[in-house]
Amino acid sequence: MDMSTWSRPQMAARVAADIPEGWYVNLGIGIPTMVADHVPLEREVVFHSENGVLGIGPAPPKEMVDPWLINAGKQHVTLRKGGAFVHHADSFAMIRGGHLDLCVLGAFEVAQNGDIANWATSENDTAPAVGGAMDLAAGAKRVWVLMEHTTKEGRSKLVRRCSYPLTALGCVRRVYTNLAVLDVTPEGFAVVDVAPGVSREELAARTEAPLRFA
Amino acid sequence: MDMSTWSRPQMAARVAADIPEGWYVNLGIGIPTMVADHVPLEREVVFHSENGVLGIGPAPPKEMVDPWLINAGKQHVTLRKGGAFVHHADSFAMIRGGHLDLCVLGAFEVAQNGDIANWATSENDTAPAVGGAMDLAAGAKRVWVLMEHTTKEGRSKLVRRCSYPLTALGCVRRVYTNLAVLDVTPEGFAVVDVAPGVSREELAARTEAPLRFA
Amino acid sequence: MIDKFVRTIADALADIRDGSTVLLGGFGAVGQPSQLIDGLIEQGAKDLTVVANNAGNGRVGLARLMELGRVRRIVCSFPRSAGSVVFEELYRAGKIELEIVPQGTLAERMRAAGAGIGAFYTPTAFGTQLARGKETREIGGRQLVLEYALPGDVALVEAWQADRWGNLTYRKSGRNFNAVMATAAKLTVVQTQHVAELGTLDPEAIATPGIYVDRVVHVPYGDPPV
Amino acid sequence: MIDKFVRTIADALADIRDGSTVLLGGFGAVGQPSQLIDGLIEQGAKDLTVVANNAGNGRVGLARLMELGRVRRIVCSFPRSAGSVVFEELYRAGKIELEIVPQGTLAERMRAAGAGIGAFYTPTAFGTQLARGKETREIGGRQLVLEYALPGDVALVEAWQADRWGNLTYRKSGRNFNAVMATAAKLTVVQTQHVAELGTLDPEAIATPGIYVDRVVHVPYGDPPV
Repeated sequence: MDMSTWSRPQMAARVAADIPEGWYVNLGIGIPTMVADHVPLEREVVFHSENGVLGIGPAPPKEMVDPWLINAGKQHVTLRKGGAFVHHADSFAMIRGGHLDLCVLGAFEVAQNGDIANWATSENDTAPAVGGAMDLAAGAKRVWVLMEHTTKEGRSKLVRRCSYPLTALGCVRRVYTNLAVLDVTPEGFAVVDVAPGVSREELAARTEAPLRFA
Repeated sequence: MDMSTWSRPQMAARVAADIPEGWYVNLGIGIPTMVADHVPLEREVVFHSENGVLGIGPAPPKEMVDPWLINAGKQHVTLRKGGAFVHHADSFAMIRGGHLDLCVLGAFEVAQNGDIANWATSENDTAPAVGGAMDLAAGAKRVWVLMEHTTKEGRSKLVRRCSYPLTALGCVRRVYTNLAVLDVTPEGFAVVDVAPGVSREELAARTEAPLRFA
Repeated sequence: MIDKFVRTIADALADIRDGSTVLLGGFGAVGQPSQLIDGLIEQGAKDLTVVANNAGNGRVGLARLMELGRVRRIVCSFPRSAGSVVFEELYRAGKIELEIVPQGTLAERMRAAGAGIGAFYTPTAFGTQLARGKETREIGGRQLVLEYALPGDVALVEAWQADRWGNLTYRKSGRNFNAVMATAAKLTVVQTQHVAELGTLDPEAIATPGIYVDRVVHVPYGDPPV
Repeated sequence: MIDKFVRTIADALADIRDGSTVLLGGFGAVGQPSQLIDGLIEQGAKDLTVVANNAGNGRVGLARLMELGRVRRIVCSFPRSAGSVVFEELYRAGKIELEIVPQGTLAERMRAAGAGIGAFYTPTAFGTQLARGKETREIGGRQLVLEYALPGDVALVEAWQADRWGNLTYRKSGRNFNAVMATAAKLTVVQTQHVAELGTLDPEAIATPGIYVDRVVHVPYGDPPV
C-alpha cells in the first residue's frame, strides 16, 4: 500500500479527539485501549472497565504497579481521583443499562447496517471467547469501531453483510480505520473524513460496502 | 375468655426461644417486632430490615436516637457490631434469594395448607398496603406466624381456607398464638404446645381448621 | 472539568416536563429528597406519575404535590398509612390512579430498568391479587410472575456526600430506594448534605458512582425529623 | 457467638460432593481464590461443573483441576486465551463440555440466582449464535433474550478482609465476580487476606454482608502475581 494512511496512534488520537469531556467510555481490548493515551487528563473522560473499575487513569510506571488493579485486558492501570470500584454484576448493569456514553470496539467486520462481528472467526470456531463484547455492543449508548480498514490479506472489513458470527445487530454508529472515518447511516456508510493521500476512488476500491461521500 | 392464655410478651418470648444462634431473621411489623427483645444479645441472631439494615440491635434510649437509622416499621433502632447497610434492591435480594433463615409475620389468617393472608382485609379494599409482606412470605427459608388465635370477635384465624386476599401460597411452617404453637404439616395443623389452662377441647373449639394432636 | 453541581434547586429541576415519571427516594423519614420535592412543587410540572414507597404524609412534600392535583398516578408499595390523608381523599374521589407493587418487586423493577433488563420472573405475589392478569411460569419447580422494568424520567435522590463527578454516599438507612432509583432514570438529580472534594470519597465505599448522576445541589438541611 | 472462621482449607471444603457446580471468583490474576482451588484439587471432588470467567491458565489452579479430569463442564465467557492450554487439549479431545456465556450475562445469571430471580430478559446476544434456541421477546421496542438464573452448589471467593460474621471487603479490582458469586451458591467459602475484629469494618463499605457467607479461612498469601 503506497497511500499515506493513518497510523494506529493517529487513529487512536482521532477517536480521542471526538470524545467530549464528561463522557463515560469503555475501551475494548487492542487498539481501542490506546485511545485513552490521547485524551489529556484535563479533559475529564471517565473510563470504565468490565471488571468493575470506573475512572481508570494512565498506566503506572513499572515501579508503581499495583497488583490489585487491572483493566479488562488484564493490564495494570491506575485509578483517578473520583474513581470507584464495583462488582461484576453492577459493572455490567452500567453497560447493559445504557449508562456508557460510548464504547470503542475493535472488529473483524462491520456491516453497512451497523452489525458488528468481533468475537469469533467462524461458525465452526468451537471455543470462541466472547468476554464482554456482546454486552458492550448491545448496551452502550454509542458504539464506535476502531480497526484496520482491511485484513492482512487486503479484504475489506467494511462489508455489505457480515460473514463472521455477529456480536450485535445494528449497533455501530461510526467506524475509524487507517483509511477513513465513516458514519453508519440508514443509507449505509457515509464518509466523514479520508486519510490524506487516499483518494475517494482508492477508498471505494478497498471497501466492499458502497460508500456515500458528503 | 377465662382460659389462662399466653400474653403477647410470652408469645414473643416463645418465638425467641426457638431461634438458634446464627440465624438471619426478619421480624414483621407489630407483635413480631417484639421477638427481638427476647433474644439475649449473647445469642447472636442477625436481624434484617427491608430498608437495607442487616444486624439491627436493641432500640436506643430516647436521648441516643440516631435519626438516620430506622427499621421497616419506621422505629428508631441501633446497629450491632457486624451490621451492614445495603440499598433496597440488595435488601430484597437477600429476602427473595432465600438468604433469610426465618421471617416472623403477623397475619389475618393462616390456612391449614400454609397459605397466609396478612395484607388486605377484603377483595374490595381498594388501596391496601402490601409493603414487603409478599416478598418476605415468598422469599424467606422459613415463615413463622405470630398472631392472636382469634379475632376480637372471636373468629378463628387458623382456617381451612383463607377468606382474605392471599399474601403467599403454602409458605407458613409454624404458627404461634396466645393459645397454642402449631406446625403446618401436609396433614394440616399439628399442635406442638398448648397454653397452660387451655384444654385440647377448648383449643379445638376456638379453631376453625381441624387440629392434630401428637 | 466535570462538575455536576448546580447552584439552585430551580436550576436542577428546570426541564422536568408534564407527564414525567418521577422516582422519589427515601423510606420513612430517612433519605427523603424533601427539598427537591418542594422544588418540584414550585417548578410546576403536572400530570406526573410518581414512584415512591409511600403515598405521602400529612400535607407537605409528596402529599402537597398530590393535593395540588399534579400527580395523575402513583406507583407504591404502601399507600395507606396513618398520615396518608391526602392520598386517601384523592383516591376515594377517583382523582388519582394507584398501582400497588410489592416493595421488593418495586425495587427490583427499578434495578432492572437501571441494569438494562427488560423483565424478570419473581416468586413474589404468585397466586395473589397483585399477580392477577400477569404472565406466570414455572422455573426449577417454583411458580414465578413476570414483572417489567420500571424506568423513570427523573429520579430525585437524597445523599449524604457528593463530589463533583456525582459520586455519592448515603447515611445509614438513608441508602434505601435512593441508590436504586439513581440508576433507573434518564435524569438523576441529587440533593446532598455534604460536598466532598474529588478523591476524598473511598472508592471502595461509593454507593452510587457518578455515572448514574446528572445534577447535584448542595442542601445541608440537617437530620431527618425524629 | 457466630464464628464462620474454620481452621483449615480442608475443613472448609470437606463436604463438597461429586457433581457439584462450583463458582470460582476472580478476574485475571486479581481476586483468584487460588488456595481454595488448590484445596479443591486436594479434596478430590469430581464430575464438577465450574463457572468462572476464564478456562484456566498454565497448568496450575483451575487448569490443574481440569487436567486431573475432575471438571466435566465449564461455563465461562472467555475460554481461549494465551495460557488456556489444558482447556484446549481437553476440549479438542472431547473431554470437557463448554458453555460460553457473555460476561455480563454470566454475572447477571448469578446475580439472579442470589436474588431469587428465576430468569430475565436481556438485550445481550440477541440475534447472535449465543442466543440460538433461546426464547426471545420484544419489550419496549428492544429485542431481548431470556436467560436463566445460574446457581452454584459452592462458591469459592477471595476477600481482602473478613470478620467472624463473614462480612467481607475486597481490594480494588479484586471485587469482580467474587461479590456476585458469594450470593449465588448454597455454600460460600471465603479465603481472606486479613481478619477484621467484629465491628471494625465500616458498615457502609461492606461489599458482601455475612448473610451470604458460610465459611472463612484466613489465608494471608500476599499480592497477586504481576
